[in-house]
Amino acid sequence: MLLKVRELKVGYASGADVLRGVDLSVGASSVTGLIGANGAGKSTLLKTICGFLRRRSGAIAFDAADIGKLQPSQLATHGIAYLMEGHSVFPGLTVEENLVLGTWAFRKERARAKQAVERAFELSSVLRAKRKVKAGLLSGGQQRILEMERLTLNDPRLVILDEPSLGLSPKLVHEVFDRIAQMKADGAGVLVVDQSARHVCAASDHLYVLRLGEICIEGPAASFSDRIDELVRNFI
Amino acid sequence: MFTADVLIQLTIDGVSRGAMYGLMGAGLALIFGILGIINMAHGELFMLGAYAMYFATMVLGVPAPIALLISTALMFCVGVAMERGLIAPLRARLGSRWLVDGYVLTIGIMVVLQNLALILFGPREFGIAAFWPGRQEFGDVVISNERVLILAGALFTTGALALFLKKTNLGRAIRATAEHPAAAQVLGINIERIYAITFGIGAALAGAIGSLLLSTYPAYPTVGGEVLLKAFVVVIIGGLGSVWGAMLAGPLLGLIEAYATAFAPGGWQNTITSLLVLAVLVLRPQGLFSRQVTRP
Amino acid sequence: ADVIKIGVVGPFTGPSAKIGQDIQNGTKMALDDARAAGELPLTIDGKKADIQLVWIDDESSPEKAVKAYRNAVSREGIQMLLNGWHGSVGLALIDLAASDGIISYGNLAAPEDISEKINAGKYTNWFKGWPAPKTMSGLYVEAAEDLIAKGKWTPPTRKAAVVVEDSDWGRTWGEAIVTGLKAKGWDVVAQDVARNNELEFNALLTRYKASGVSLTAFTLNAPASAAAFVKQFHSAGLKGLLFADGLGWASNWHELTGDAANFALSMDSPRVITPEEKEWTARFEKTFGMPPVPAAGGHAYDYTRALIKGMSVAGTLDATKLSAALLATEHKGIWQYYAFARQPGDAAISAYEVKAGPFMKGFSFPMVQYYGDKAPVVWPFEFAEAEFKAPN
Amino acid sequence: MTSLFQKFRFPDRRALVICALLAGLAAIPSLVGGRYIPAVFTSILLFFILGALFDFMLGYLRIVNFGIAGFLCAGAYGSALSVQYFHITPWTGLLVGGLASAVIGLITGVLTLRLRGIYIGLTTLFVMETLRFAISNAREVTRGASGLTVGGFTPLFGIPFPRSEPITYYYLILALVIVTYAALYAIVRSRIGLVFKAIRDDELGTSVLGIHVVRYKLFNFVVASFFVGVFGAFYAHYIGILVPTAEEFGIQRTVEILTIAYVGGRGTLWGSLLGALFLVGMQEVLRDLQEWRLVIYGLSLILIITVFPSGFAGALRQLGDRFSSRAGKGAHISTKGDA
Amino acid sequence: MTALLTVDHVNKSFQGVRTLTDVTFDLEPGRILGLIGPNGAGKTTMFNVISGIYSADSGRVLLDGRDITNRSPARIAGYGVGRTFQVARTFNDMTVAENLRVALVNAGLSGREERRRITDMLDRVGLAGVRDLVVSALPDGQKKLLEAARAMMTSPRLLILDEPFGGVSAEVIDLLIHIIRDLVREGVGCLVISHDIVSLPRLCEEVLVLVEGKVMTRGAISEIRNDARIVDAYLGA
Ligand SMILES: Nc1ncnc2c1ncn2[C@@H]1O[C@H](COP(=O)(O)OP(=O)(O)OP(=O)(O)O)[C@@H](O)[C@H]1O
Ligand SMILES: Nc1ncnc2c1ncn2[C@@H]1O[C@H](COP(=O)(O)OP(=O)(O)OP(=O)(O)O)[C@@H](O)[C@H]1O
Ligand SMILES: CC(C)C[C@H](N)C(=O)O
Ligand SMILES: [Mg+2]
Ligand SMILES: [Mg+2]
Repeated sequence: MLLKVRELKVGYASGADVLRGVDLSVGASSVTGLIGANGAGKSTLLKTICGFLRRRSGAIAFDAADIGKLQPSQLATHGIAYLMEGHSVFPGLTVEENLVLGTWAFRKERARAKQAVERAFELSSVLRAKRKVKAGLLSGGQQRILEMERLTLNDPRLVILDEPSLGLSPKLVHEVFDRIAQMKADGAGVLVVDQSARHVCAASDHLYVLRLGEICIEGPAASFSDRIDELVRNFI
Repeated sequence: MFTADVLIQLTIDGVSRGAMYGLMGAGLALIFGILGIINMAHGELFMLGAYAMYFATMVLGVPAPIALLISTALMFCVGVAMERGLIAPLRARLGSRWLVDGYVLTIGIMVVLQNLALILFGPREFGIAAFWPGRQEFGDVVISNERVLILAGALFTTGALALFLKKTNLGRAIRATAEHPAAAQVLGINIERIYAITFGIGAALAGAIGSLLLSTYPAYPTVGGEVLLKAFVVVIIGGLGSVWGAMLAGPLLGLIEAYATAFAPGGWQNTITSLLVLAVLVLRPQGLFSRQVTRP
Repeated sequence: ADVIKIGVVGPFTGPSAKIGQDIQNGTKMALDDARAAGELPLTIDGKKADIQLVWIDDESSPEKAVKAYRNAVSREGIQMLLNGWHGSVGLALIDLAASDGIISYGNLAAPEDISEKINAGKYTNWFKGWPAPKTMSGLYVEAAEDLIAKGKWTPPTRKAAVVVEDSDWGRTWGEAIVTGLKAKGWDVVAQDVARNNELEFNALLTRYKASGVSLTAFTLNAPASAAAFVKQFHSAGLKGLLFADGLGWASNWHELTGDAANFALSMDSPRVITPEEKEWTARFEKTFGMPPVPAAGGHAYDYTRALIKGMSVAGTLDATKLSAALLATEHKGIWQYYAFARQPGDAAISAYEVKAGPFMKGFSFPMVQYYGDKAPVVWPFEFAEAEFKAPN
Repeated sequence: MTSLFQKFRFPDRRALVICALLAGLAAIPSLVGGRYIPAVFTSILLFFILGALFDFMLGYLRIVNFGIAGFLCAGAYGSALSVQYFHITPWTGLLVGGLASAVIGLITGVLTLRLRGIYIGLTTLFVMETLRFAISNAREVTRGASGLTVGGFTPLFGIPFPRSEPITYYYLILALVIVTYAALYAIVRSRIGLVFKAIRDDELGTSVLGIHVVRYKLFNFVVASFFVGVFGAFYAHYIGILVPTAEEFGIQRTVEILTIAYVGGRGTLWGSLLGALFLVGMQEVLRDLQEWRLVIYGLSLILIITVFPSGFAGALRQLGDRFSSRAGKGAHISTKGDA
Repeated sequence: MTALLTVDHVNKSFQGVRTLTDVTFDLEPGRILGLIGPNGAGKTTMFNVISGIYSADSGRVLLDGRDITNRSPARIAGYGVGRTFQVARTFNDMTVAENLRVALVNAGLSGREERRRITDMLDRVGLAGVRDLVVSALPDGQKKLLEAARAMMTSPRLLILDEPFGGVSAEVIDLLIHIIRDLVREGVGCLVISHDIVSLPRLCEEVLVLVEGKVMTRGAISEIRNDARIVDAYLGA
């Protein structure tokens, strides 16, 4: 297992735990889906894994090593990519500069960095057209695309996505999930949180449902695919 | 009376004094732009640079260019130490809302440094006559060698800083950190280091300028007050946090001052200068050189 | 009482701290010297009494001064005020001191407003230690005319420019010198006011140069400002005479200006001329590790000694008697001859103001000319240590 | 009856504390006696209310008024000059000073309030400087740097106000402070105060609710300017001499006021009282240390802001939250690097 | 019958780049119109022009026949246009109830009436339980809900919602649809941007398709699903 979360307890205000003992694992070359209602604690879980929040108890292991004390700035060197909730482009920097910064972890390998950026432009016509435009001026969906491209530049081994399809047109949502499939094919482990339970279910190998800070259901995604509506109705 | 020569002379006067203002403002703008703090102790960093330069050249006899490098490096370290020791803990406590209160901290630093300087060095001025005495003459137009030096220094620093921020990885990382610290972290940028380096650069700039201007602004405990005010003005006209803006606003302010001084009736030039600055702000409220980067 | 508490006013911290510290040091030194000379302890009302100083730090602000004064009066119980610097602070304290019945001696605050208040009759307690600015600046015109009359300097034009700092001192000094110059037929083409601590004068100088000025006079009390003016005057290539009032405040003027000060003239402070002055200056520098500004430290010293003398003459702290005794006491100090006017006109514009007078017969400064790292007296001619050098 | 009780219970626990504090403030100087304590407390009250007014703009609308000393200046000169030239009484002068400052506030506001908080504040810096230099130059009228001497308050209801008696001035400023504070408190507690908070959070979000953001900002700014002007007028007649220097009416004075507001705790109004007590009080207690006093002053600013980042008031409030049952309510502990 | 909202040949460019080209459409009271289109098509820009945040380069926007082009956002809101944003702009330092109270300040209600309305609305949108919670502690989905509720609080005649379903869980989407439909039944006109082509048909029948700043078509969702151009540009295979 690439990522293993055990008995995780996390909270914001003193006294109240938002996550009340969560177990979850993500394997290499696989997509793990996490769904749940607003406020279930999905983003909180991802933030904790990525070092933005400190756990109260429990364990987080990446590649069998404890990463509970990870600083967010060490993510990239560990090969973890994280699409955070909300927008995370650098608004005053151009699209190109945003992408170049995606190569920060291997900035010393100039050729590789340059190549990675160029490949991103090849892949996305939207970004190509806006190359020199300040990222803050892009439309909401365009910013999401930029974020997705930026995050894959350094070939991460674990990709953690918080609502990748938010604000995207149906067409681009497809593309994003194709992209996720591609990452999986390249050997990465992907943990994806999204409101679109259907899409998540279709793309995942394994599915978790979070409810009020606890995993209430888990299992191979295939086993839910025909009763996804029921699942959503009852647990989300 | 106001012949072409006079106008040329005034323009040179204005631009060269403005270049100094621009330089003073640049570091302040950088620190504000990246860390979001109004560094009220900026003038005191300038002051420390001036003292360092004085002691290096006049007491230790180090040649001026080397002394300039020494004091700049020294002030970089002071800046880093200040950020690590004082500003970082405050940021850690306040999380994302810390910026607003930053400047009370720097006011504290300002008061401490000013009075420590008073205690340690005494109130007197330590200055030098000129690094490079003499002047250049072009007909009736003259410019002192000191001013040539300052202009060159300003141009060099502006260029270097701009290139650094625009073209280097570190420069991009600095700007990225300012815009979205969390996202920068996720990409592997150690923002704590970036903050320290940025403050260090700001301090080094202040120190370098304090050193370079020793012949005009001698080192004494309250010299920073003069400098801070000019730097402030420049940063505001230039558009808060815009290093470029500050660099360009400097000469503009210099020209306003020079022409107001030359043309306004005795005594009113200060009023006119501040009125003109006010007018600039009213006409172009977000500062002259800032550009919109976010949208609803 | 076996201790007499005296409040010493001055800007001990803040922008004018240099002045303040000199006042403080000069006052301390005077107390030590008086003790060594056996003038202390004093005999007051038949009892031995020593003096204890209480520092009243005005931080260059009347508001701060008032608090510090109240503290000194109520908590420390001071019975008298001594020395002081800023005009605004003097104006803020004069009424309070009057209603508290506290005598202020030797306060260097120069404003004419203080003289006028005294003239209005209410203040028998305020011994004004510095003549009104106009008394001091008028002498520059006299000197210039003297130099011309003696053929030592021939101005190419009779155009003059005056720059003053933005303080009461600067403004009134400027008004007086302009009046004086005009009276002598000068055309004053510019009368400018510089921000306090201004360091940029190039634009002004460009204008002066263009209008063919041959006499430039400034008063700038911040040494950095005065030095900057002198240097920029030099590098702008202006011709003619420069009255650099305030440059003499900087004990290290040569360090700041180099040879740019050559030919400039000042009449702004006492100069180290007599053996006593030399001895005093050396001792001050040895004790406090920095050269004094005689105008602050020197006068503070002298006034402290003069006060002790006056108090021992009076032999009482009774305000009326003490005031009368102080008015009657004349004192030959290290730097000046001190005597207070009994009525306006008496070499002063008000009563209780120190009397201006010829060099060493009253409060006055000699005119020095800077050249190299020396600043010898060049005027009045009878005290001249060197010949006046006309600028090119 | 019960509804009345319920209505007043919540805000007025705080109001009670404030009343007790004020009563204490009223009593202290007369208990201690002498002239020093009243003079110091006058200063404390003056800086308290200026801090609160600063906070009224800063804490509620994020307007950092770097030019507040300029409004003080407008009020001071406004009153002093009208007393001198139009022979009004200093009492009317209080109003005139307030109006003078409010008019300048209105003009400044109309010109700048379209901007975000920090720009407005910085622009006022130049209003302040323009005013200061203009006063300096208009010597014929204002006596410029020579200083304008101002008479004290004239007797009112048979009570004399000799400047040598700080206690009468102390009670005068106490009364003014109470009135001003009550006015600010009422505004902040009303719907207007709610809108202020909304604007502070999100200007655009507020304006799409049909709220004319600029009008509210202008209201805030003009009210604050008015009161600052009133206290400027008080200051003029209290101190007796006005000089347009930076220490008195420039950036230095602004910084003094600003630190008090911050150290006290922004967004609370009453926090400034703690700030003023501490900062002004400390300066007095440490008076004998001379220049070290200022070093200690600076160090304590650093310390306070680092230890209590939201000022004394914030620290007290946290303490209160910890002990009260309503803990957690409204507590939004920010996370490190929260996006 | 006059339209509630008329958008008449509106053009808008940024730094020379056309973002809206001759956009023209209208909306009748009591109707809901969906606004769809690829990312960057100009949907949000259109909203910003209607609500006065951007000024149009040319063209007119009419509300009930009254020209409201380029008025200030507050004025336009005063005329009866309520809106939400793509990323919710709630007042995060205030409580949920206070957020709603701000929307009522112009209504001039008594304290009691105000409280009643707030309670009503909170009950309606199911936020009563978090009434006194500071908004920053709310999950994103609830912020969107609260923002919509706040916009409705001003009693608008035209409600424009930018991606109300983005990041919102199914249950809340149901609730939102329900509320919006109620409101429209009372005669309010509603314009909704959404990429959620599963939920959108449950809210409205008719959509306007914006592509590269131009109105491509307007029609029933069922028809549009079969339009090849739209499939290509927007829906994807
Ligand atoms: N900064 C914060 N301070 C306090 N409480 C918070 C904070 N952020 C989130 N919470 C609380 O933690 C709980 C979980 O929030 P989280 O953002 O993890 O939910 P989520 O599952 O990602 O929801 P959504 O689908 O809306 O994004 C919520 O109830 C929220 O109130
Ligand atoms: N203030 C601005 N300055 C420059 N360009 C802008 C500005 N606002 C919008 N744009 C540009 O206009 C285009 C349309 O943006 P808009 O936000 O309206 O798209 P959208 O249809 O809402 O897309 P999405 O579905 O992704 O939110 C984009 O290409 C964007 O870059
Ligand atoms: C130059 C000095 C004599 C100034 C004087 N003490 C004053 O401020 O009034
Ligand atoms: Mg979430
Ligand atoms: Mg959009």
